Amino acid sequence: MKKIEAIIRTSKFEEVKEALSQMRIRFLSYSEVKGIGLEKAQGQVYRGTAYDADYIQRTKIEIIVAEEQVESTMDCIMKAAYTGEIGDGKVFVIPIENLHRIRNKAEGAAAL
Amino acid sequence: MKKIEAIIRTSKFEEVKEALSQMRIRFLSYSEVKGIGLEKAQGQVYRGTAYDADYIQRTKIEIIVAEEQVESTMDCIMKAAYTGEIGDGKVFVIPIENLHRIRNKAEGAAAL
Amino acid sequence: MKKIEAIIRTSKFEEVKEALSQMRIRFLSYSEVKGIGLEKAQGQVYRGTAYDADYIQRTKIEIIVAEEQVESTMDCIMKAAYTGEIGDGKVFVIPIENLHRIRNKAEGAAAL
Amino acid sequence: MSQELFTINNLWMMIATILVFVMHLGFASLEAGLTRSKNTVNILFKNSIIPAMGILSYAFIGFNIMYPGESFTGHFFGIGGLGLDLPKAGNTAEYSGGYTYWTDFIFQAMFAATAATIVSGAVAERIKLSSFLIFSMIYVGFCYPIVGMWKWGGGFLDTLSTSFYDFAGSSIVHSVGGWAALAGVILLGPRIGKYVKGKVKPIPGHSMPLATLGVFLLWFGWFGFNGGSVLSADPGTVSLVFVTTSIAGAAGAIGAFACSYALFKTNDLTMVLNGILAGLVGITAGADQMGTVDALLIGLIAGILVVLSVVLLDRLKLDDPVGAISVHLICGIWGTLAVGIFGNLASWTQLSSQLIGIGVIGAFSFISSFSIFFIIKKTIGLRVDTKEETEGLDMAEHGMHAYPDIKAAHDQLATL
Amino acid sequence: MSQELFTINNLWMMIATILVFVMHLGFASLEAGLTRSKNTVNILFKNSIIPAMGILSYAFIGFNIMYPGESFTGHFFGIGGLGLDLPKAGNTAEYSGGYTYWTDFIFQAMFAATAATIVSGAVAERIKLSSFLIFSMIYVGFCYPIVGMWKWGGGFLDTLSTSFYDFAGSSIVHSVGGWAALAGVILLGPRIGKYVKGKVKPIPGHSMPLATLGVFLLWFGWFGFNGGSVLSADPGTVSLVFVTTSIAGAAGAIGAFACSYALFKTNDLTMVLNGILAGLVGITAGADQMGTVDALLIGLIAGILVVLSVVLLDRLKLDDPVGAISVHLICGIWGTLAVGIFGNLASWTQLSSQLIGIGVIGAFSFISSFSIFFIIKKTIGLRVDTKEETEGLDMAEHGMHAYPDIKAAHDQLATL
Amino acid sequence: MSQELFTINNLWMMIATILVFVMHLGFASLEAGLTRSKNTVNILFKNSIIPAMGILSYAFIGFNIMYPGESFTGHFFGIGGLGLDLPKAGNTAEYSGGYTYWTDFIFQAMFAATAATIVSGAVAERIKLSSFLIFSMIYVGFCYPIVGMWKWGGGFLDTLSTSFYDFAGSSIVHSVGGWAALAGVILLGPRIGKYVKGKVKPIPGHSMPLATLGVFLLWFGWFGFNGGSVLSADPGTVSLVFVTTSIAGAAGAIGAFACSYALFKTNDLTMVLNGILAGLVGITAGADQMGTVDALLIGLIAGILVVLSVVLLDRLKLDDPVGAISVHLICGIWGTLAVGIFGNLASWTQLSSQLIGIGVIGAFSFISSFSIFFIIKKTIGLRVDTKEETEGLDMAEHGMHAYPDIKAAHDQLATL
Ligand SMILES: Nc1ncnc2c1ncn2[C@@H]1O[C@H](COP(=O)(O)OP(=O)(O)O)[C@@H](O)[C@H]1O
Ligand SMILES: Nc1ncnc2c1ncn2[C@@H]1O[C@H](COP(=O)(O)OP(=O)(O)O)[C@@H](O)[C@H]1O
Ligand SMILES: Nc1ncnc2c1ncn2[C@@H]1O[C@H](COP(=O)(O)OP(=O)(O)O)[C@@H](O)[C@H]1O
Repeated sequence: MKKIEAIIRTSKFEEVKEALSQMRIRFLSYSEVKGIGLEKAQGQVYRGTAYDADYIQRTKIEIIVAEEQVESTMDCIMKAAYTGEIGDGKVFVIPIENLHRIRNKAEGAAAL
Repeated sequence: MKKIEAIIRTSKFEEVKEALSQMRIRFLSYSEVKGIGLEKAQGQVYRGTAYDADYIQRTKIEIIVAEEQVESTMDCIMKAAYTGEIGDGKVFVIPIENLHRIRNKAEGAAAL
Repeated sequence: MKKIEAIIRTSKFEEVKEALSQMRIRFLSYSEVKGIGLEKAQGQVYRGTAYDADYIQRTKIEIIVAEEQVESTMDCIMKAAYTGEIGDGKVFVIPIENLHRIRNKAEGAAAL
Repeated sequence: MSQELFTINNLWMMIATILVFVMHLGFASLEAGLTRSKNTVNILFKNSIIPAMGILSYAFIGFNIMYPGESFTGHFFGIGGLGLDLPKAGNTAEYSGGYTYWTDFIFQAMFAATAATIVSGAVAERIKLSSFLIFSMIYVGFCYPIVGMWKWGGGFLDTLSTSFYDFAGSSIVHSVGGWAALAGVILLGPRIGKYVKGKVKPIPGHSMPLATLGVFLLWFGWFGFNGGSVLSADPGTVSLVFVTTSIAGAAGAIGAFACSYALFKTNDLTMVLNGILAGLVGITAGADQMGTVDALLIGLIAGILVVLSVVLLDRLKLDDPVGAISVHLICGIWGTLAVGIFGNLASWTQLSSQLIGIGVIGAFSFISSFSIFFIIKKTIGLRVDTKEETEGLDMAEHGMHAYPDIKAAHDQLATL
Repeated sequence: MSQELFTINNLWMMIATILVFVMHLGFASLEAGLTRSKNTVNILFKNSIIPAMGILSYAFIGFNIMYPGESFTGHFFGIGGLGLDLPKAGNTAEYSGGYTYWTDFIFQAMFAATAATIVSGAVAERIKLSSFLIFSMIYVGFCYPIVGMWKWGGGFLDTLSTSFYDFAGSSIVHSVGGWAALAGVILLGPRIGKYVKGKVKPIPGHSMPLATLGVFLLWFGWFGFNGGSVLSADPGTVSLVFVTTSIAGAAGAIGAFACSYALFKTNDLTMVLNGILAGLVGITAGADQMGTVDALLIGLIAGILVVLSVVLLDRLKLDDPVGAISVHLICGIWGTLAVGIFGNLASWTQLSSQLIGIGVIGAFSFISSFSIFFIIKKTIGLRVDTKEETEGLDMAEHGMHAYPDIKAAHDQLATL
Repeated sequence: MSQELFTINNLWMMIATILVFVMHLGFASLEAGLTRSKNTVNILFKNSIIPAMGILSYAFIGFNIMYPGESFTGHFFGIGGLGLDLPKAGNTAEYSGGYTYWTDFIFQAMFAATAATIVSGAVAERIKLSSFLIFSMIYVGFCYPIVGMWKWGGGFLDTLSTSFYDFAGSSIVHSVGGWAALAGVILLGPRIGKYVKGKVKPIPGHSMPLATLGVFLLWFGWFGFNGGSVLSADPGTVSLVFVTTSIAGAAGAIGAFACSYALFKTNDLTMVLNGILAGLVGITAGADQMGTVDALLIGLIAGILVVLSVVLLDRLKLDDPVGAISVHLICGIWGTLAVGIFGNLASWTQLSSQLIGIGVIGAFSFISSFSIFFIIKKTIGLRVDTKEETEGLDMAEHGMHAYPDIKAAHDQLATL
């Protein structure tokens, strides 16, 4: 089992969710993170002084998948989150050593 | 050392925290995540149209523990977070390669 | 490649960011977490009853770096986040098995 | 009376009506501010429906019970008809000198619903919506006007040898609401998580700006509540009432500030806010009978009382999220007593009339409200279940959040 | 008329002016509350600029178009000059008996801007700021006063054999705004994400406390809106208007509550809030001609209508975030009709005059607003682009957030 | 004067009192909205205590200093007693024709506290609570009434050969507050993080709805502030004041909008809000002496001035979170000057009297406030320490959060 983490544009989240559910991945967790990278935040002006927020609001998705689904899940996310412009984000894979479902104590792949 | 991550019901967090502190685990970090899974969010109605939020608010706990505590910590979380109904969540283990305490630069298990 | 995660004082974030950008690390993601540890939250009083919030607001930084930068990045964070008082937080390293940049599908270290 | 003077008097009474109306917004804001965001829609819903129900039921029956006419002078109960019916000369100075029949009704109607609104805050975050609405309907439609009739409608408290005195309703409005709040709190029990293993766990309100807004709007409205109770625009009396009311409110703030700082070494905004209201409730019974120093003392003591009462109620495990019992019941009683102690009317005989009034009104209000709540509890139930309470009444009773963008910030941004 | 009576009348009209002024704050709060936090600065900006522009343009030209003078009696259009110019005796009882020239202007000026404010809510979350401001300037400066002149300025609707009756502007103010709201909504199209694959996706407003505050402030202001339309402090009439207005607002709340509960088994706060406004709009045309039971029925029906209309508009994919069309157009028409059905004036001939008025006002308002919006659309464009809409107008048009601490909680805490 | 006219006049003055009272809520909202959520409880606390302290200290001493009686005509200082004492005939037309003694006091008392409230915003987010309260007590209790006495109490500015003119207090209220704000800002220094390495770093206020609410409530209250300063209900004058006040406020909005758009290509809501207040402050000195075009120009220029001043102060590293100095000091001076330039009184001699007044009031206000702040700074200290400021005054001074649910969303949901 692996955990796939993706940091994507918040505005692309719905598409990614939709694409994942098309490939029958119906479990995931996500949260808000702030990102610093190449993409610059939009300029703001307050009482005569211009400034930028120095981060961009991003969505981080975490999905635990079985070994054999890693490749296809990453591809799916990469396609759905793609715009081609700076700021599309990253996807990466983290090893998972063990997994339990709390409800019925199922372990490992069976708990997915 | 391992990092245990658990995605649990927000309403069970206090019990889990209590249970962990009973077994003398007094360090942890937690945050809010949104979960998509089998459990459905409660229906809402707004101005005549019914709909559901398509996610459920969850709490994600992260605890770094020494190798020998992994098992007992997971058990503890699983017991305290259990209701038996769909939506109880998952617990999983991620390898940690190195750990430092910032305050005194202690490294590895000593930094726990 | 590794993912470095650091849980630091929220009030030290700007310094850490600055220090990282000095050493040319310009990519990172961060989010808010709540921490439970040795440090106690400040006391509050509401309508005659004293109490403490039982957590402290912390910032979690996540940076993916190439193998050779792990050491220097951790040092940098540890220096910038340091106050010497209880509650400075932790830094740790998680293995990453694969990384993609969504924008151009670059893989591995090339995607950093 | 000249048509001019009648027109002025009536104009002031109409403006006072509008000011009392705003108090409903004040209550809504204050109660929403001092409770959690998961119950905010519920509070707002109650405070939007209650004035509506209050006005309609008072038009249908309440006004006729409260002012049944001269034939019921000295009585306990009377009824003058059903619905509103403009009497002959109801729009002229003959009706009263100070106001028309319509103004009379609408001014009183705005008062009526406040009794239920007071209860709303005390029972917040756990009472069932339907149960609360049924209670309010009965209490505002019948109990409040019955008590009101005893004094303002010429009933037996008015015809005591030394007439019971309650200028604008420290007892007749505020305590009547406060007693019902107490009954509700007793029968409901505390919110989950308020008293854990014998310890008080504070449950802070979710928005201090809303709470502050509420208190200032209430103070604003109080100029109409007390000032309008002069029942004319008489320059000397109304302006004196403005002064005593403002001084008492100000002194209440200072009293609560000093007391809570002395006790807890903290500058607790919610106590200062409660202190302002305490001072205002305290002066209400005698606003036209006090000098400035009297008003100062009454307000100061009220501000201290409210802090002590909040702490005491918590000791007694009576969970009142907004401090309604402390403000309206305790300081309502204090204000009523104060008429016998300070100002023009101060005397032992007056004090004993005040005690009689407090006792009779208290007994009736508490027993009737307790009974209504009790019957509701035994039939359709009074309290939401644990799951609903934990999740919040907004979802359980209304299927909506007060701040959906914040509860679901991501969702909103992502979808749209 | 005695100087005293003149002074009283004028005083009431000035106070009514202040109350109508507050309605702009009411609209700002309500509209901000019922839309998303990413568009809040934009709503607030519009609702801050519109009253300002409205007062100035009404001073420059609107007032002169709306009240062009007696030489235009029975006409469709007239103009009495430019700017404000105190007539001889403009500050004495000779001017009108109820108010001075200055009071006359400022009371009317506060009314004028409401027409644009009504539109603001319906087109929220997607219209370009500059386009909206241009539209408002033209609509408030010309279209609104032209319609107003037809009746209140002595124009042809006033001189019909049975005069068209619209006491305080169910049609002349509310429908005029409502028609323009409809035109704007049609030309703009729905917000992104509102109707997806043929299904309605609710987009909840971001703050129920703000929405509730807005509605109560509007009700508060309505005492001036309707009460001031008596144009004097006449005790009987103004107090009757207070009673009918309050009863209709209350009944609107109950009607909307019952209807939305019956249909959707939910206690929807936003519907109750719209219901209150529906009742208030409904009574506006005949507030001085109705009895209490009439007011009750008019309000109740308005409350039901508004719920049905909200649902119907969603079926028709007309996306009105705050329910402005349902409240102001639908209930404005209903209220205007009701004058021919209920109360003192009820008769077939009155009803037909009302229908004529509704038709003529509707045709002119809709066509003119549609044309203005259409020309703007074809020239500088009406709608922000998709990216701006998704990100929110606050960033796109103003480069700022309504709640920066919350949007960027970390940043704030960390930096400072 | 007839009893009727006296009653009407007094009624208007009482209503004006209520309106001025609401301005405290306006200031509280505006200041809370334009600062960060970590300091919101602190702002609200100050703005709740100040009116309370202000009313009480004004009753005890301020009123007697400001209106010491005729024996001090032309003087710099006088004192008429201690506390309030109803003079013979104090409740009749003999007292003044426009109001009773009580009305006189309470109207003036509501004014008094505004001076301190103005300071509150400028020194927000870093001043120690206790230090601020001590300052306010002294400033409102002594400095403000001393200045007020110079003109309104018949002092030397009133008896200049060409009397200094300040109708409702552009200088006497607003500048007096503004000068103290400036002194406080200088002695405190900027908030941490505002000026970093020579660059201005904006610190956006946390709630634009609160800020907007505040400004509209202030405008609402200004009808009483300026309209009440007529000191009677005289139809012509009061209604003219309503018109000039509204036009100036509206023009201020447009001026600030245009100026900030021209300079920064942005639609900055906070500038428009400041612009409204700028226009209102600007017209205050001459609201009864201006025509509509004068009012327009005064407002427009004030709106432009406030934007330039906000930017300039930032250049000078004078950190005023809410723009109080720009609004109240700069536009207060501008408004006072404008009396010599526009309207009925325009003349070189008037202008020089205005300059004298501005100079004397400025010197006294600045020096006295600077001295008080300076002594406090050297004794108990003026500013919280760095840790407290970073963490926020709400925790440091009050041990509570303004929005605990949001700061601690999880905690709340989980526990209960
Ligand atoms: N090395 C990294 N470690 C952690 N997060 C990163 C890293 N690189 C990028 N990110 C995240 O991805 C987001 C997008 O990166 P950015 O450089 O702006 O564009 P792109 O991914 O197209 O190169 C960043 O805002 C940040 O949240
Ligand atoms: N494969 C997964 N990857 C990431 N998060 C998951 C995964 N499966 C479940 N979760 C998280 O756990 C929560 C509970 O899962 P759910 O399917 O609703 O119930 P249960 O855990 O009882 O099967 C989800 O809302 C989601 O946050
Ligand atoms: N074992 C752990 N697992 C997860 N988070 C931890 C762990 N230990 C510490 N933390 C995080 O680090 C923060 C600081 O820890 P604390 O014990 O207060 O001080 P210090 O790091 O100086 O020992 C905690 O609030 C918590 O968020």
